[in-house]
Amino acid sequence: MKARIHITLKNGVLDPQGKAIEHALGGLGFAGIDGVRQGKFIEIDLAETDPGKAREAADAMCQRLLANVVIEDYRIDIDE
Amino acid sequence: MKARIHITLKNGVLDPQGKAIEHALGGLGFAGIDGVRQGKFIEIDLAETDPGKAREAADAMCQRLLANVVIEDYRIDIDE
Amino acid sequence: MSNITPEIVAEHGLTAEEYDKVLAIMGREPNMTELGIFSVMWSEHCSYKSSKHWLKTLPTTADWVICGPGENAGVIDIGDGQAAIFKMESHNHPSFIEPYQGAATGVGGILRDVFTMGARPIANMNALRFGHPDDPNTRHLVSGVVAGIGGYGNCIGVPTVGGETNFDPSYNGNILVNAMTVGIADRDKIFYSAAAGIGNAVVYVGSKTGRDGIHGATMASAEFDDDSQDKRPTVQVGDPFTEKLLLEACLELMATDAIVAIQDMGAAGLTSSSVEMSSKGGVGIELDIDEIPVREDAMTAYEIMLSESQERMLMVIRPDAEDAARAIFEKWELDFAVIGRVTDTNRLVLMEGNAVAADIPVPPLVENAPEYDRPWVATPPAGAPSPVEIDQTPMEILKILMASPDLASRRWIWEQYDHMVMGDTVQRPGGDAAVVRIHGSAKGLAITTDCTPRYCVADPVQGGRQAVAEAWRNLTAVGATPLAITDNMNFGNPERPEIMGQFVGCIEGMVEACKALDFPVVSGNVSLYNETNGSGILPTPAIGGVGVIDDAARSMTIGFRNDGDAIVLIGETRGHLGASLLRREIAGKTDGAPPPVDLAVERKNGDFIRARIAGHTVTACHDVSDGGLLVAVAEMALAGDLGAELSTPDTPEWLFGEDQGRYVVATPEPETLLASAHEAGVDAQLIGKCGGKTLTVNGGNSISVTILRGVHESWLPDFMAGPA
Amino acid sequence: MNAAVIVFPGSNCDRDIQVALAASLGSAPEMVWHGEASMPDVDLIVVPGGFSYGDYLRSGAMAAHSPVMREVVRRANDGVPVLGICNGFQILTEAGLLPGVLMRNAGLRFVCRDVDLRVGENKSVFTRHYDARQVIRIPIAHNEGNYSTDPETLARLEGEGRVAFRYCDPSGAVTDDANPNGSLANIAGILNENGNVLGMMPHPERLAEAALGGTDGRAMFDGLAS
Ligand SMILES: Nc1ncnc2c1ncn2[C@@H]1O[C@H](COP(=O)(O)OP(=O)(O)O)[C@@H](O)[C@H]1O
Ligand SMILES: [Mg+2]
Repeated sequence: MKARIHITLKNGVLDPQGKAIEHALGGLGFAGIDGVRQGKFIEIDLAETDPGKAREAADAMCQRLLANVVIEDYRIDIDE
Repeated sequence: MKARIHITLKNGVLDPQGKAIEHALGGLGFAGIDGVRQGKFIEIDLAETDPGKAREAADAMCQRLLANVVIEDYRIDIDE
Repeated sequence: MSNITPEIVAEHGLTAEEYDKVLAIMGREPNMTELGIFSVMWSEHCSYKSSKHWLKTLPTTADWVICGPGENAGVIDIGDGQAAIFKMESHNHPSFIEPYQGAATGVGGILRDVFTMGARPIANMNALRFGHPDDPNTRHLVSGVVAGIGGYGNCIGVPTVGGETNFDPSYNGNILVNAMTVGIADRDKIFYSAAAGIGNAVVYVGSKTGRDGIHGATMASAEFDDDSQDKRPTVQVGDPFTEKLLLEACLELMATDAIVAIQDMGAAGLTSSSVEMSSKGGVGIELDIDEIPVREDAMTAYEIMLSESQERMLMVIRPDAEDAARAIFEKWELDFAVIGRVTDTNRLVLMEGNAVAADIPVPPLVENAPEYDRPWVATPPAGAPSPVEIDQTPMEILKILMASPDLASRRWIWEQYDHMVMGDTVQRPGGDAAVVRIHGSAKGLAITTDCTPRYCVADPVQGGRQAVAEAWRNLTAVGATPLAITDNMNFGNPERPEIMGQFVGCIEGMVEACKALDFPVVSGNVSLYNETNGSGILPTPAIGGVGVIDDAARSMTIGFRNDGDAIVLIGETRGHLGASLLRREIAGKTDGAPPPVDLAVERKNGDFIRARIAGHTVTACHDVSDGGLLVAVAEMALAGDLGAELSTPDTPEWLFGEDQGRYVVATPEPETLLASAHEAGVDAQLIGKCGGKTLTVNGGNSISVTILRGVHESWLPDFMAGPA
Repeated sequence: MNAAVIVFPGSNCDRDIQVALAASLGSAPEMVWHGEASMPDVDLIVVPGGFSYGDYLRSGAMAAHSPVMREVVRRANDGVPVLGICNGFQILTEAGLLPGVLMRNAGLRFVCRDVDLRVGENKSVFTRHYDARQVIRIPIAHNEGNYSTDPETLARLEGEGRVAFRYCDPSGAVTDDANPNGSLANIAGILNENGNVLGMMPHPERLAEAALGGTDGRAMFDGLAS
């Protein structure tokens, strides 16, 4: 079973990479960009077969290591 | 309109980060992990209102800047 | 019916004649794995088939040379029971295709070449050549290459202390990324690759093997064309963190006596490393494919043998030491697998279960490798330079030159490199040579890389001499005794006689200079086929020089120090403007012969300078190179943030001529200096004195040091700030 | 006075700080491998610079979970001085010993160069050999030194005099131009509430010897020694 985890900066936390990307896209002539945010996307293959248990595990992983909950939010999707 | 872009390493391309994360999760006592891959998740707010045009723009951005198409694949979702 | 069609042979980069040799050696048709092994071993990159004939002419010996070309890196004796181990290597094609990873894995590869021999790397250098700044690709390539070199070197914690960077349209489709590593080992604890001890375990350590860079070695030997994009999947990703662990684990194991032989897996990975070890040791090696740690499922023997996955090593271990060795690699959390044995058959045998996946006699695979004496034509003499009309004042010219792509400050580059980690960097980037102290001692190594491709294309022989001489000069200018060089020969397609002629000419010039300066070649690398759609790069024999200085803290620097010090020019000024930077940047011409290098004078002047630095009679020293005298003085003023007043003829020839074998020094005691120069028969003249905030020629034409700094520092950052 | 230096996989300034400490303390510090759950009794713990775990995921995140870090946190809470330099600073924030985070440099490039720093208060064991507001020159070498935290925390840091170092110009003025990485309020180093834990991005161990171009870093180690 696969856990697909999106880790994004909390609203209000400024995002230097996003800013720089936005700037660079502007430099390349892309217009009409109102904002860019960069986050992480982590895919984990789990031996676990029970979706509930898999989500619990993934959640624990985010809390302990994957996300810095001071500045980051995370979202977990489990697909069989 | 929002472009949500997932950038992931092509199959077979070494993912040192994923490898290290998998290892660290093991060290924290998480069992049953068969693999970890880390990618990027980029959200872009676009003034564009036509989904087709927005996707085209996002695709051009990936090709020119966001993705390293030599080693990365990308997926674009447009939500109104 | 045959499985190996002429097409398959061609895809493997082998000619029909070469394939006939394969058939003769095998006495039968090879299987795909065997063909793959021949193809990488006989690729230009691994076999040096076009260059070997000429490389043999390079001087490679001196009392202080412990190991010359042929091993993973060169080894020289630096006294106190220690040895310096160094080499330079190219990662040109991969860096063009994927600048970050290409450059990063280039650094990783050269680091392994050095620590395989038992050395702890203490410094990295990088010699870079990019296309014209206006080429749409250049900015992207500079940014990726520099980030990649920094990304790898910074992470593993080896300081990147210097290099060189040029821009020229000839590199538009073929940038050059040459990385150099210098390491230190005890001279009685150097490790070689010759396998020995029938029955000893062959051990694989480091990262797992994936489908990375398969056919990278053959790709590195193939001319580019417009569909090179298809070759992209061969790009490998570097893992500097794993390399750091591998470095520490190897050095820890090397402190014991467990290792019989060790060889890194570079280009052509497991193939070249196992062939190397068996051929050097005059033994056979049998490998069990199923024991090799792999990253992906269903990898074939062919893929495993040709994979160029990074951060891997092959070792032969003493039987009694296996457990201790395994424990060390487990501590560092790296794979450690016994994948085979040393045999007495002189054959490389691959077993897949009970089936034989490949069985090749090693001696003919190595000794009968193709070697070509390719036809060549000498480069026609450049002739007398055409006149250059100049209407700018000297300072206007200086301003243009100091802000030109080849002379502008490289700060934007070296600030992305950790050049201080390891705590022994005495001279940081920005001077003539980097000086890195040998840990725990006062002694230091001076390191530089040099080559002037515009000279090499105008006259390969003079260009080859000049590259070696400038490296020797840069080491001398910091007060070091030059000891030896490594080289990286970057050229176009050797199958074209005029290109081969450039190669032959550069080698000839290098041979002369190495002999005259007692500056042997101890390692090197050749990169050919740097050509896109039939147009080759400027011939670029990059030279990496290493010297030693007893008291690193007393090494000489280029910055003017004291108001009132006299400025003395050492070496004769004839005003040579052929192939000069002035000609190119101001007159828009590139014609004319390059300045000749008189090796006897070169040596006399250099030895004189070194003695003065040792005697503490000079307070600053800088060699005169690109852009000539006024540029050299300007660089000294900028480095010391102190102006100067020159009283010299103010002709372009005098101020911007690029005559060789010259140095500018500052000294509080000019009379003594001039007297000793006279005694030594060295050409020397007083040309001015340090002081003030401006640079002035003959009391008239002048420019403020601050303005000069502005233009010199801003070109590269401004260029890089342009659209991605 | 005896010290311990924690060594993680990927640490690469461990030897540098070892040399600098030995010079000031008169005795070489103990090097403690990250896997150890225990640590000798020491009067100072240093978490060195480098790229622990390659800076993968988030710099400092994986090292913060090493067994030895539990012990480091315990000692810190008992008042033992703990110094985190560069990657060590990142590790201490990830371990919760210091507030805030170190994000990617605003310029998105690794920066290695000498910078001018303005010392804050000089009450802590780390800064006592500097004058308050003294301007010193120390090198930085990092990709992720862009300090960030919430307004409340910033207010507390400022109010309690816990900003140990700020990027400034040679005259001591704290300007945007003098800020090499976009750090909030030009913050280069901060202290915990009790003043016994210091995290800083610059590398004092790199300019603690004249032969290397400067000695402004030395006073920190001399101060710790006395
Ligand atoms: N790619 C680079 N990386 C690091 N330092 C560099 C690089 N290119 C140039 N430099 C540094 O810039 C300075 C000037 O380079 P260069 O003009 O080639 O010196 P020289 O003329 O003495 O050979 C040298 O100190 C050199 O080490
Ligand atoms: Mg020079």
